[in-house]
Amino acid sequence: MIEFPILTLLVLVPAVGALLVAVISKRQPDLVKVTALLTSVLTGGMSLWVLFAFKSHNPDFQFVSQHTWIKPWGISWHLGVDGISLFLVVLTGVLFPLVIAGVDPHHDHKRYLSWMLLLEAGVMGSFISLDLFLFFVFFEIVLVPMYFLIGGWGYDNRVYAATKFFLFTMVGSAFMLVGIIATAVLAKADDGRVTFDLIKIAENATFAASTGRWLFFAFAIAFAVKVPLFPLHTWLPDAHTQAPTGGSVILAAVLLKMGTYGLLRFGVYLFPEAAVWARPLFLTLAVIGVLWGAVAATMQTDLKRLVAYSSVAHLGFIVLGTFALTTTAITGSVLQNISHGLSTGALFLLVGMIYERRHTREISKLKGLQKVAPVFAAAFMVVMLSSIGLPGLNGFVGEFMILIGSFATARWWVVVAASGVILAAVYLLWAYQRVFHGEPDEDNKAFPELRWKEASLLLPFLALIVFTGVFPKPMLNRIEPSVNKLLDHVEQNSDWQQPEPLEPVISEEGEG
Amino acid sequence: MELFVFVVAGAMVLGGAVGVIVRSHPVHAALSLILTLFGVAVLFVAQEAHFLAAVQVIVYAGAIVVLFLFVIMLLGVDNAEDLRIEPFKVQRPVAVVVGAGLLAMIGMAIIVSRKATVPVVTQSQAVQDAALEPHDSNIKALARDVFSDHVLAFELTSVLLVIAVVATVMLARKPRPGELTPLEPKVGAQ
Amino acid sequence: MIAAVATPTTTWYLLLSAVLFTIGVVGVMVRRNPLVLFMCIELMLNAVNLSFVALARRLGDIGGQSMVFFVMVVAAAEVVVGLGLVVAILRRKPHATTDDMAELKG
Amino acid sequence: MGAPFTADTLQGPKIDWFALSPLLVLLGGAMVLLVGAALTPPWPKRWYAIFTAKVAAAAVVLEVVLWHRVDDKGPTTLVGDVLHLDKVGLWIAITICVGVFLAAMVTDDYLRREGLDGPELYVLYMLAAVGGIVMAAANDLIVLFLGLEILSLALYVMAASHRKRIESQESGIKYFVLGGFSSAFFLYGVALVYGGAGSTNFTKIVAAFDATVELNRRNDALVLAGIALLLVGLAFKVAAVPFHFWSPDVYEGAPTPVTAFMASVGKAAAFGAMLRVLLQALPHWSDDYRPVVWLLAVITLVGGAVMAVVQTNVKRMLAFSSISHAGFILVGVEAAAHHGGPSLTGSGVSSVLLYLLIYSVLVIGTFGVVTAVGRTGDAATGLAGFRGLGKQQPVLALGMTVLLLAQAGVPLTSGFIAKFGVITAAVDVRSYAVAIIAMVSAVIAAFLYLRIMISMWIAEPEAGDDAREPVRVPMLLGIAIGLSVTFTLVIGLFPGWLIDLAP
Amino acid sequence: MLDLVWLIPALPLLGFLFITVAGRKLGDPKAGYFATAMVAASFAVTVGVFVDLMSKTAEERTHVRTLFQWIPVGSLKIDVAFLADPLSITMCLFVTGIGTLIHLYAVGYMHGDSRFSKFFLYLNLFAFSMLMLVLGSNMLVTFLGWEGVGACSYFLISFWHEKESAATAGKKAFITNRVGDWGFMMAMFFAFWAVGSLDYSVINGAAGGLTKTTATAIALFCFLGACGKSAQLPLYLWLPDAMEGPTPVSALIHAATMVTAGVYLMVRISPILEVSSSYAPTIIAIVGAATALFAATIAVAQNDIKKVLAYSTVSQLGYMFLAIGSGAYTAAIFHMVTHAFFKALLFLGAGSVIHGMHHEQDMRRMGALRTLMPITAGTFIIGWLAIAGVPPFAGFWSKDDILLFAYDKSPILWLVGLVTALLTAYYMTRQVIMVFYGKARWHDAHAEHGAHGDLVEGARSELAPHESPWMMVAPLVVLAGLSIVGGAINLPFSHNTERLVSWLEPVVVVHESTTAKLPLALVAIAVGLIGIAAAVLVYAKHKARVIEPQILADAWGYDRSVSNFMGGPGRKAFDGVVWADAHVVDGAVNGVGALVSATAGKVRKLQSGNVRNYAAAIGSGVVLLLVWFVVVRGML
Repeated sequence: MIEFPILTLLVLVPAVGALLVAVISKRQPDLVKVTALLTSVLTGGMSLWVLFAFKSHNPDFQFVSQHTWIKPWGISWHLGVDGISLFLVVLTGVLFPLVIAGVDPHHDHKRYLSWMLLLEAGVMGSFISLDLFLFFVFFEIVLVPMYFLIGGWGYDNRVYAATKFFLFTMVGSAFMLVGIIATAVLAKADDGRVTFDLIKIAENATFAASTGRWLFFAFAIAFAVKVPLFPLHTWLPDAHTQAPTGGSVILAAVLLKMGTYGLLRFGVYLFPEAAVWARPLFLTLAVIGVLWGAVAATMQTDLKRLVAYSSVAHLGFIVLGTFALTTTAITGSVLQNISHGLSTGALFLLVGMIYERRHTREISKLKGLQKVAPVFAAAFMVVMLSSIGLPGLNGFVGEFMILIGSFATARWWVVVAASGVILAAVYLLWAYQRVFHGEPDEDNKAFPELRWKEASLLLPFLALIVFTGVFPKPMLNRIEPSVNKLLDHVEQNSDWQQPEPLEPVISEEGEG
Repeated sequence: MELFVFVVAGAMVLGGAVGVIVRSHPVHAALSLILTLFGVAVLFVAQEAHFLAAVQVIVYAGAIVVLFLFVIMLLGVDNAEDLRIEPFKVQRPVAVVVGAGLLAMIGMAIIVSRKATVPVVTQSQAVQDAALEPHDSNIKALARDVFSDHVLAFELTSVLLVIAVVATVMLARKPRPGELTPLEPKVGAQ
Repeated sequence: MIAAVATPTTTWYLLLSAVLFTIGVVGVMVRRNPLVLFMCIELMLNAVNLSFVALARRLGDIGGQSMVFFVMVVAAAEVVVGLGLVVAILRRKPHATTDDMAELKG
Repeated sequence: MGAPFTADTLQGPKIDWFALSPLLVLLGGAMVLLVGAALTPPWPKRWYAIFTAKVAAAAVVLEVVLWHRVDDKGPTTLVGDVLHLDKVGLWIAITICVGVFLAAMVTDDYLRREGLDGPELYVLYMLAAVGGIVMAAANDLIVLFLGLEILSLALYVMAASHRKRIESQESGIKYFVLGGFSSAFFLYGVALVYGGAGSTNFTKIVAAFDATVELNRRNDALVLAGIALLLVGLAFKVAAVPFHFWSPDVYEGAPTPVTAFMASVGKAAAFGAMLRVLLQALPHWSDDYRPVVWLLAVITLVGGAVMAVVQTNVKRMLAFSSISHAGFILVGVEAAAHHGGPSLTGSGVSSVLLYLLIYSVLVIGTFGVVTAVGRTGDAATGLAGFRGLGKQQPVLALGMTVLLLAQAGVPLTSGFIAKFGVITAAVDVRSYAVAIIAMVSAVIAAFLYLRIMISMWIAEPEAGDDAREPVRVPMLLGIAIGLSVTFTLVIGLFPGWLIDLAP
Repeated sequence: MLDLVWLIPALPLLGFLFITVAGRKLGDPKAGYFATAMVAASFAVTVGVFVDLMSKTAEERTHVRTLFQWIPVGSLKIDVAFLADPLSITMCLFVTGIGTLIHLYAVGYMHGDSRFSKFFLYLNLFAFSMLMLVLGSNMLVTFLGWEGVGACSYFLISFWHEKESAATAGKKAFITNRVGDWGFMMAMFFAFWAVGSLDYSVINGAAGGLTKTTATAIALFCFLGACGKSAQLPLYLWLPDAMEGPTPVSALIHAATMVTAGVYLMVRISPILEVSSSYAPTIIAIVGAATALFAATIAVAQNDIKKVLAYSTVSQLGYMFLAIGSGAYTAAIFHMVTHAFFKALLFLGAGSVIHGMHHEQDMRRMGALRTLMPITAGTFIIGWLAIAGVPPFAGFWSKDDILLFAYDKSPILWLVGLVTALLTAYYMTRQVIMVFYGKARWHDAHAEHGAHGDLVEGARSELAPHESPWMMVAPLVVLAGLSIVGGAINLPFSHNTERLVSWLEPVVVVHESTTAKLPLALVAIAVGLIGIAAAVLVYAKHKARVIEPQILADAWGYDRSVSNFMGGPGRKAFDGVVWADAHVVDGAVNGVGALVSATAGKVRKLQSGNVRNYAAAIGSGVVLLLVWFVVVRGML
């Protein structure tokens, strides 16, 4: 049966859009914008369609489409979505139109938009590809548009930042490429001919413990850089600070998730034994990241840099949850991917708006904005609280699930990581106080209030932030089955056993 | 007798060779080259390569060296090169080491393998008959070999010569007036 | 004395050619005049020729000699080209040594 | 009147003329062009280039026909067992002819722009191509040597062919001296191997060593030394560290189209020869030379990449990058050496061939852009010359970007496929270390491509930029670049068929 | 009616949402009345629920109403569910009740403020969060409310954020609370890990099955959380600063409701506390007692009318924890209720005074106000008697109850409690005298202090101190009434009179005190009177020298030293991390780059451009290759 190749279109539509935008003449800027917007909206619509057509409580890959691509190397165009990737796809689909519509690059719109759309295609692809080669292609291709976005539309030190971003990530991918090839070649032994198919390899291939560990690390390095995991995180602040607002939003919201997603999909799924074996290392790095990022964020003088470091901290939580290897924790991580995307994305938007108004991101130069722009301040406050992890907002749900889920299998790490919650309050509230509280000085008196365009851009974010915080159940219903499947796979292929969920013991005599 | 020839010719060869690299004046170097070439020709004869010996004398000693001398005169680059000074301090030590190493290695190889079993070589029929003939067997055999087994190589040499022709046409063509701005001679590193 | 020594074997010739070759190599490294450089290369080629002939004799194979024949042509062609190059460049930079031809570097 | 002189008839080898047709076509073309141009008044604009391109195209067609013949009848050897007619040879022949085809188009306007008249350069292209094809198809060391000399001599002359640029002549003479030097080593190697094996013919050499039951080292010291010297000659031609020193200087000095030709045709032929010599003539010795190739590969990869970092002249950068690429191909050769010969099969060989074809097209395109940017005088090849290209010539800049990304090995470009193939081959034979090193050095190399892209797209314009002569993209050059970009992308997207073809 | 329990928090939430949308339109004072109405409505519902519960037998007085699944994943099944049982409803009653009064009061107090509607928006949000906290049937919903009230107190403390001090105070409150929250989270993790659920019913039910260590861990971590919320040592720091907020806020959040959340939580998990190792309650009792005494001493030397009350609040909360530590959970609740009455009363009175004094908070500039604001004065005095522990006012009974159990626990704790009581009586009397008696010292006040304190535009016109409008006075009167009769809910004469105890019995562990009550009670009364007398002597009759040592005014220098540490070593450490990030971690990255280009720089020197050097290089290469082939492979 031939079903509608929705996933293929998710990749192709933006790609084609990018081409279109590239070929349309410079003299019709409006046409350019419209085309870009339409394609991204179309993609977003399709991603939403995927969301609604997605069967919940179903652990398997859905909308799978598979065609041979490079026959001699056993490479196929193999796409599919499951609970783990579903919401990342949706997030990508929804985010891009917003950014494209809402954030103005100020110059060379044509090139900017075409890079943006190419970026979207790449990101989409890496979230839905189920073929190692294919995944690598997308994972790597994403670098190019991002590089040009940072380099072309960024701020003063953009060249350094862009180059650092490109090379740093590429080093990681270098290892991963060798890892991918080695995996396929070694898996050949078990399954007649060479294949790069993720599922085939994961299900059929068995690696010697040592081999598996090497391969796992080849993959893990690439993802650790992307996440970024301490101590490989230093490209992030530079990239974020120098990137244009749109770039930062995308970078924080979806690009980093390619790392956490990859760890789950290609690290844990392919090499369960190695993943279990490497737990302590990754847990430790994750926790260090949480604290390190938070502390570093506290002392930043550049608002954007502060947010960037907060990302390091948040993603530390996600990695912690991933390697806790319990249903609750991993589900939390997957959820937190989205939450962080929303809240940090929104934060970058707001910071961008501040920059638009004041042409500075220096905290010391801003003061008392709440008095002159209360609505703006309120929006910032909500997003900030979600980032702090206030219950009732999205940030809390994932974080809490990660922590409580990890407590059984990684207690001491959790004990330390939880203190990151305190620090989160420290750096954000302090920054908020310095920027929004107090009497506005001369420069800030004229700070314009939130405009309708900006408000309409932020509204979806705020809505999702609250919704996810109050009623995450529908998401969990779609995520959890896939996570369980993954964990079963892990337990079958390694000596890992996640602690049995305790049955509440009701002792007769209430008091001891 | 053969020993005598070898020693004498060898002396000529080496003497000439050394001359080439120590005589500061290019003309002298060219002349010492001739010496070497003659020595080699003699050794060819000693090795029963009469035809090659002849070619060696005619082509090499005759044509090539003359060409050298001609160019030297043409360009007037017959100024002596001061060999006492060497701008690159390391250059000569390295040269010596490399030379020594090279000689040692190859010499070692040669000596080690002197008792090596000589592989049996099967000549093509034509060449074999030629080798049996009483006189100028060498030339005949050589001719047959060149024109049978190595005919392609022989043809390729022609391509080589065409290139040489084109090269001279391209490089040595006289520049149109004003096409080239002559640069003042730069003094070398010293 | 000399009579005591046996007739020179191929090995002798090979060694001789090795020495000749080495001299050529050293020459290329130490001489600065481009023309002399070419001469040194000629030395090397001759050394090879010598080996070819010697080996041909040891093997009782005429092929070695035809090699030499080809090498000679190559040598000739090389010299022509080389001298062409020298003429071309020395027209621009009279009395230039190889050390003066070091604009391109780094 | 004495006895009548009777020349005894000579039994030459039987010659399969059709199998030689590509060579003959190229030779014929060269002759026609040389003589014709000499005898007739100067041909109209572009005719020399188009003629050369047509000849190359014809050669390609013939090679394709031969390819099918090999498909049917299987590989054979020609002219008394001195030339191969097999897919490896044909593949490289095709690569070379494609190189000539593109290079000719790149050259056309350049010559007019620089006021360098005459068809000689094209003649040399074709003759050099003959040499290259022979190298890659040779089954006899001396034939291979002659091919090598033909190619080299032609290249020396081409390098020096820009009469107005002293750098051009300097590079020519440098190339000549070092080339002669190293080919003398190669020749000595031939002699020693001949001494040890009793022949220069690959088939006979292999037979000789098959005969010797166990390889007695003491016997074969000559051969070993010979192999060492052969390797020197080959390593020099492919510009492997530490035999690479000539290439940056020559690449920079030579006229840009010639540089393109060198980087494509030169490399292809040299690696073809390397495969022949190492795998087909000396399979018994793979254990001896494989470590050397491994080491060469590593230091070439790293050296090329690292040294490129500090360069400021784009031609020089690309020279170092092409050194690094040579390192990649050596990785493939090393992998191929694991499979051993004398039959040229296995993922190693095919990965090398794939890389050669892809890289040739890629590099000609890249240097094509440099040719355009070099502007009159061929001097503006510094990074500064590229500043603001994205604004003045967005299409050209975009094409350059694609080519550079391909050289960096970014997916969806042919460059990635090439690297992927080589790495796969390496991993196939379990040499992970070299694979990792290769990829990491690729990252280092990526830095220099980024630098070029930065100056094209990102760098702020400086005073006097507008005063510069604008960058022109004449038709043929444009077509050549366009073709190479298209090829790059098409192969990047649908490499399957090409990989299937690679023997 | 019970199933409508969700309405209790829902109504304030509704108010919050509505004001968010339409607050500006409603404006001053409609928005205020609307908010008040919402809370009043939820009070009504609460009463309904209360009646409903009363009508049931003791066993059935626990009812859970589940709204929807919140975080259902794996074994973690967390619902948004409300637990209506005597304990929570008791809390709700006074939260909503007093809440209503204070809302009403605020309508008057905040009249004319530029952000009037926003204030009530926050106030309603607070009410909602507080009720979530109280009604939550599992720890996480409680935590939701817990964090919610924290956030609201942050908003409200820094309501006048233009004032640096206000902004800082708000931040301080939030962050200090976060430290406590860490403890709360740990408690949840332990509970879930041990019991597999966060429902109070399950946890408390499973208490018997827990190991001592687990139980202790849960209990103490909860206590850490409580310390944050309820301002106990060492985390009390934020509460005095919180007085930067408008006075109604201080009354509602920082006296009556939020700060008692910790106490509530401890009582909630009292079964766990019961089974934990004996040192856990002891620790709690000691911390409580210590805090009580510590704060009381400080209150003695404060001159800011609100600061005195703030420290007194800390001290009273200490009392409650002393009670919990001594196992007197009902007593704790009892005192919590009465304290809510009279402390709210006192704060509102203080607010009324401040309002009347045009935002003068320094008691040294007051005095003799009883004539000018009689109602305020009268109610305030009632409140004073209540807190001073003078029978039959509410405070006396609850305090007495606590001291009784403290004595059971250990006479030393009892003694500490007693001393605290003495001091309490002393400093409260001091306050009453300074504010309402003596000679008027406020004429000179306005000149330099006009703009001091809460900036309320409307109240700038009049100059002389004046009585406050009805909507401010009315709550005073009501609360005064409650402060008088509040004790009635739990009179120690017989079991029938201990209504609160028997009411809470089903959900709270109840211990019987063995000690004779009367003598202790008499001692307590005596002590209270002595305190009052002493103060009168010092401040009214000026018979004795005033003892207000700087060290006390400076709160034993604790706050200062903490902030010095944060500003000093703490900040240095943070800077250290940043430095390391830039120079070590990133330094390594850039270092690699630098290394590469440095090497390149060196290597490129070899690329000298000289043919002969190149030849030498090739030659060396040749030799090396030969060595490998001829020697290594050939000979060895």
